[in-house]
Amino acid sequence: MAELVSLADGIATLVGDGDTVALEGFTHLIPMAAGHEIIRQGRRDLTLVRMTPDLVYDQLIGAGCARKLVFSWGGNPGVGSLHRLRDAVEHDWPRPLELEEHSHAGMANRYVAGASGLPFAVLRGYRGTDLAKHTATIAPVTCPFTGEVLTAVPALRPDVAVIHAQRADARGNVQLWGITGVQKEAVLAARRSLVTVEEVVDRLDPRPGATVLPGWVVTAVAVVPGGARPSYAQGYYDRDNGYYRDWDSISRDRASFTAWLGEL
Amino acid sequence: MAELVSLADGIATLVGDGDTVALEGFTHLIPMAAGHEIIRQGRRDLTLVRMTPDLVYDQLIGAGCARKLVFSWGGNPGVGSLHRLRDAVEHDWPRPLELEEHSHAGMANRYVAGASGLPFAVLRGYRGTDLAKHTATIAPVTCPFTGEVLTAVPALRPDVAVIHAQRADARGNVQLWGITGVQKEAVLAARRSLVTVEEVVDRLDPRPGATVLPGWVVTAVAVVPGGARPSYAQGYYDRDNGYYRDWDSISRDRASFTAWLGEL
Amino acid sequence: MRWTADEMMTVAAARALVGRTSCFVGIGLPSTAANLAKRTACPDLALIYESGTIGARPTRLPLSIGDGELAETADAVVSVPEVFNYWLQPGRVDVGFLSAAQLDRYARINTTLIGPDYRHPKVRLPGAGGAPEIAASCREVILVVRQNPRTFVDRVDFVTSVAAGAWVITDLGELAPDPDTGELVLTRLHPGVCVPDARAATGWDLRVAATVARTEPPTGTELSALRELLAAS
Amino acid sequence: MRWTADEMMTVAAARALVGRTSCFVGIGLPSTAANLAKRTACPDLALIYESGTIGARPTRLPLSIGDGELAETADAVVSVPEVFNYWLQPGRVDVGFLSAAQLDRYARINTTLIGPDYRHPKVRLPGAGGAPEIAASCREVILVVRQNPRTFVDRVDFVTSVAAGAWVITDLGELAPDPDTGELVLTRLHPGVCVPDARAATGWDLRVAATVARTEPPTGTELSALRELLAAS
Repeated sequence: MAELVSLADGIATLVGDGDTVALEGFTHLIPMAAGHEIIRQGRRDLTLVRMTPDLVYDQLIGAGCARKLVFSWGGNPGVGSLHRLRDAVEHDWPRPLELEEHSHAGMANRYVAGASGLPFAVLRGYRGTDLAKHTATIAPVTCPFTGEVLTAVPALRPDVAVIHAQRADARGNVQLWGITGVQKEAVLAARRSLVTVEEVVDRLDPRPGATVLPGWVVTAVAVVPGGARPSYAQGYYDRDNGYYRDWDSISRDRASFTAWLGEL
Repeated sequence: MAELVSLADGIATLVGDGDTVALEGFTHLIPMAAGHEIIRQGRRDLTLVRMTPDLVYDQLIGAGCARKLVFSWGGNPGVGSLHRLRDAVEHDWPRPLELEEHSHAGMANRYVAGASGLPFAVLRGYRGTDLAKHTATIAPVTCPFTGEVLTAVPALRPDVAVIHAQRADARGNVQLWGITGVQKEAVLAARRSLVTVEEVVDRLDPRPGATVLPGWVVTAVAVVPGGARPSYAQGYYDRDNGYYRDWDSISRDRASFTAWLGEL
Repeated sequence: MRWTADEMMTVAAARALVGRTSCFVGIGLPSTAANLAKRTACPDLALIYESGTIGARPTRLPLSIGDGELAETADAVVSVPEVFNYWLQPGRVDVGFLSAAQLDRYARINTTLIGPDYRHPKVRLPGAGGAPEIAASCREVILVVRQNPRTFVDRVDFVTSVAAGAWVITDLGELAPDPDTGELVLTRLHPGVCVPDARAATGWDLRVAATVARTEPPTGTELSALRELLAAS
Repeated sequence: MRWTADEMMTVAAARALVGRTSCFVGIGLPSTAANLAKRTACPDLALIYESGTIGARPTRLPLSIGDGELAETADAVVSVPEVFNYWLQPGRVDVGFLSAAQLDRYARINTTLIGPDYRHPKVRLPGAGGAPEIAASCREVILVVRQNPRTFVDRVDFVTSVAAGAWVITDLGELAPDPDTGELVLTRLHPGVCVPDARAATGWDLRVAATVARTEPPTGTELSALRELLAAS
C-alpha cells in the first residue's frame, strides 16, 4: 500500500542526489510542484529522464540539479525554446549537461521495456537519422524469424518516477484520466514512485479513459492541489498558456531566471 | 469507414477457404454467432487462431472447418475438456488438426507484434518447458545491451480477425468494455476485420474502461444481438454457465455433436 | 464441524496467502483458495486474473477467469497483453497460485497431454495458458493439487511449466522444496493423515522431513466462509 | 479578400489532405492546416496527435499537441506508447504532417541543432520528438515549411528525420520529389510568386519542373474558416 506523505517528505525520502529521476506527464498532469520541491531541497547530479522536458526540467536544469538529460523533445510547446536547457547545452551554464537523446517512439518503448521487466524494446525507428551516431543506447537487433534488422533501445529503470494525478483513495490507489501519456509505464518501470494528486477521495468512481495504478505499485502519494500548474489537470483546471508564454521571457536570461529561482 | 453488413455477407466476403482466421474474446464477448456462420457457409482448411479455443472453436473443429489451430489454452473453462478438439487431436476426427501451441503470454505478445507492425515480440517466456521442442515459432533472441537471452515469438498477422463488441455507431466506430482481452490487438494485427455488435447507436457515450476501435481500422460491422451467447456481453447479458456445462455432454460423442451440427 | 479433505486443502492454501499483497490466480482450486483468503485473513490481498482484472473482489466464485463480476469489482481492468507484460513478467506479483494435471518431484508441471506422443496423445489436456510465465515470474509459487499417484508422477509426460522452488499444498498435507536439491519433501500433514497415506498417494519415492508439522483443523469461520463461497456459485 | 503568404500555405496544405482518411499531426503549421482541412473539405479526417488522441475534433487550435480539448473530443485516447506502436508504426496512417527547422533537397529534416558540434551547438533546437517515426511510417509525408534560405539548406547540420519521398508545401509554392532521384523539384507556385522568388528562397540550386502549376487562391470560405480558427485560439 502506498504511504500518504507530504510533498516535502516524499521528495526528501524518495529522491536522492545522483538518482535517475523521471518526472512524467505528456503536456497534461506535469508534476511541476514536485519539480519545485526537488529544486528547493537542492538535489544535485540528477539524471533527469522525460520525453518532453518542458518548463519543469528547464527549471531543474537552470537551478543546477541535473548532470544529465535523457529526453526526446525539449521545447516550450507552442512557444519556442527552453532557454535554460539551451544555456546548459550551448554554454555549460550553470553546469555542463550531458544529453542522451532519443525519439518519442524510442523513449516510450524504453519505458514499456522497463515496465515489462525486459532489458530492451524493439521498434522500427531512427532509420537514416544521425541520432544513433551520438546516442549509445540505440542498437540494431535482428528478427530471428525473418532476418529483418530493427532497432533496439534499452529499458528505462529510473530510481524514482514522479507523476501528478487527479486523485487517489485512502489505500493509495491512484486514478488519472484525459491524456495519460507514459505515466503508468514510468511508475511501473521505476524502483520507487511518488504520485502527487489533486485530492484524496473515499472512493474512486470509474471514469471513462481512466488509468488506475493500484496502491501496491505506488510507493507514496502526496496531496498537492494545483500540483500540475501551469500545465493542466483535466476536470480540475486548464493549462495556463499565458504562463508558458511568460516563461519565455523569465527564462531567456540568467538574471531574470535567477530572480525567479530566488522566489521559489 | 467500416461498412455495415449482414453477418452472412460479412463472413462470405471476408472469410475465405484456407484463410488464417482469429476469433477473439477472452471468456467475454466471444464471437459465437460469427463462428456458427462460418460453419454454415462450409469454410474449409482454416488456420484458426485464438488464445482460448473455447466452445466456438470446438464447434468449428468438430465441423471440419479447420486444418490447424494456433492457441494457448484449449479447455471448457470451469467445466473440463473440449471434446471435439480432443477428438481431432487424439483421433484425427473429422480430420487431422495441426497444432501450433504457445503460452498465453506468447500468444498475447504475438498479437501485440502484429498490431505494432513488427515481425516479432520479445518476452521472458517458455523457460524450461517442452513447448519449444514442438513449436517452431519460439526462438531465442539476445539483448544487444545486456547479452541476456530472451524468447522471441513471431507476429500474428491473421487474414481476418472477428470479434464481438457491445456497440458501434453509424460510422463504424466500435466500443467494447469490461474484459477487453486481446481484441484490439487482433483487429489491428489482421489484414481484414469483422466486428459483430449488439447494437448500432447514434453516439458512443464514453464508458469507463471502454476500448474504441475507430471505423477506419475496421473493415465491416454486423449487428448481431446475442452474438456472443453463451458467453456474455457486459451490460447486455450474462454468461450462460449452464450451456457451458451442457456442451460437455453435447460434444462428448460424435453422434450427439453431429445432431447438434445438423440443427445449426 | 466436520470437513472434507478438499476443504482442508483449500483452507490451508488460503492460509498460505497471509501477509502477501498480491496473488496471480489460476482457475479451479487456486481460485477457490484465493477467494477464501480474501474473505478471511487477507481482505486486502490483490487478486490478479489473467483476463486482466487486477484487484478483483468477486462476491461469488468465478466459474472462469474471465467472469463479468471480476471486471465489475476490480480496481483496474487491463488488456491481456498488459496483464502479462506489465503486471506478471516484471516479478511484481508476490504469489502465483497454480494447479496441475501432473507434477514431478521438482515441481515440473504438465497440463498439456497424457501419453508419449505429442502428435497423438492418449489424452489431450488444455495446454499451457498463463502457467509457464506465472510459474517463472511470481516471487513465490504455490501449487494447489489433489495428491494421488496419477497426478504426483515420477516423470511428467510433458513439461508445460517449471515451478522450481514452489511449495505444494494438497488434500493430504504440504510439500516444500529441499533448499539444496529442490526436491519436494513432505513437511506437513493435515489432521487425520499419516505419512504412509502421503507416500501411497505419491508416484515417486516421497521424502519426508525430519519433523512433519500438523495442520490446524479448519476453524468454524474458515469452513463457513468456504461453504458460503461455494454455495453462492 | 486579400490574404498573406502564410494563409496561402496553410490553405494549400489543408487542400492536400482531401481524400485522406487519417493524418498524424505535428505541432505548429501542420496542426493549423490539418484543423483547417477538418473544417473545410475533410470533415471526416481522423486527426491523430502523438499525445495519444485519435480522431480529435478541437474547436480551437491546440497550443500544444497535448491540449485537454484534444482528449475531450477524440474518438479514443490511448497511451503514448500505444499511439506510436499500434497506430503509427504499422503504417496504418495515411499522411504524416510535419514541419522542420532545416530541410535539404532530399527532404532530410533537422530539428536538433544548428552548428557543427553536437556537444556544443550554436543553437540547440528541441530535438526529434515523434518526427523520425512519423516521417518513416506514414504512407505519405507532407512537410509544411516556410521557404527561406535559412530553412531550405544545401546540407542540414543534423539528420533528425528522413522524409524521403515527401511532398513540401511552403509559403511560396510546392515541391515534389523527382521519382528517379528523390530530389525535391518546384512543381507549383502560389498566386503572385515567380520562379526567381522560389530560387532566391532556397539554399540549393533549385530544380524547377517543366510545367509549374499555379495554386488557386484561397476561397472566401477557406480564409474565413482559417481566420476563425486562429482568432479562437
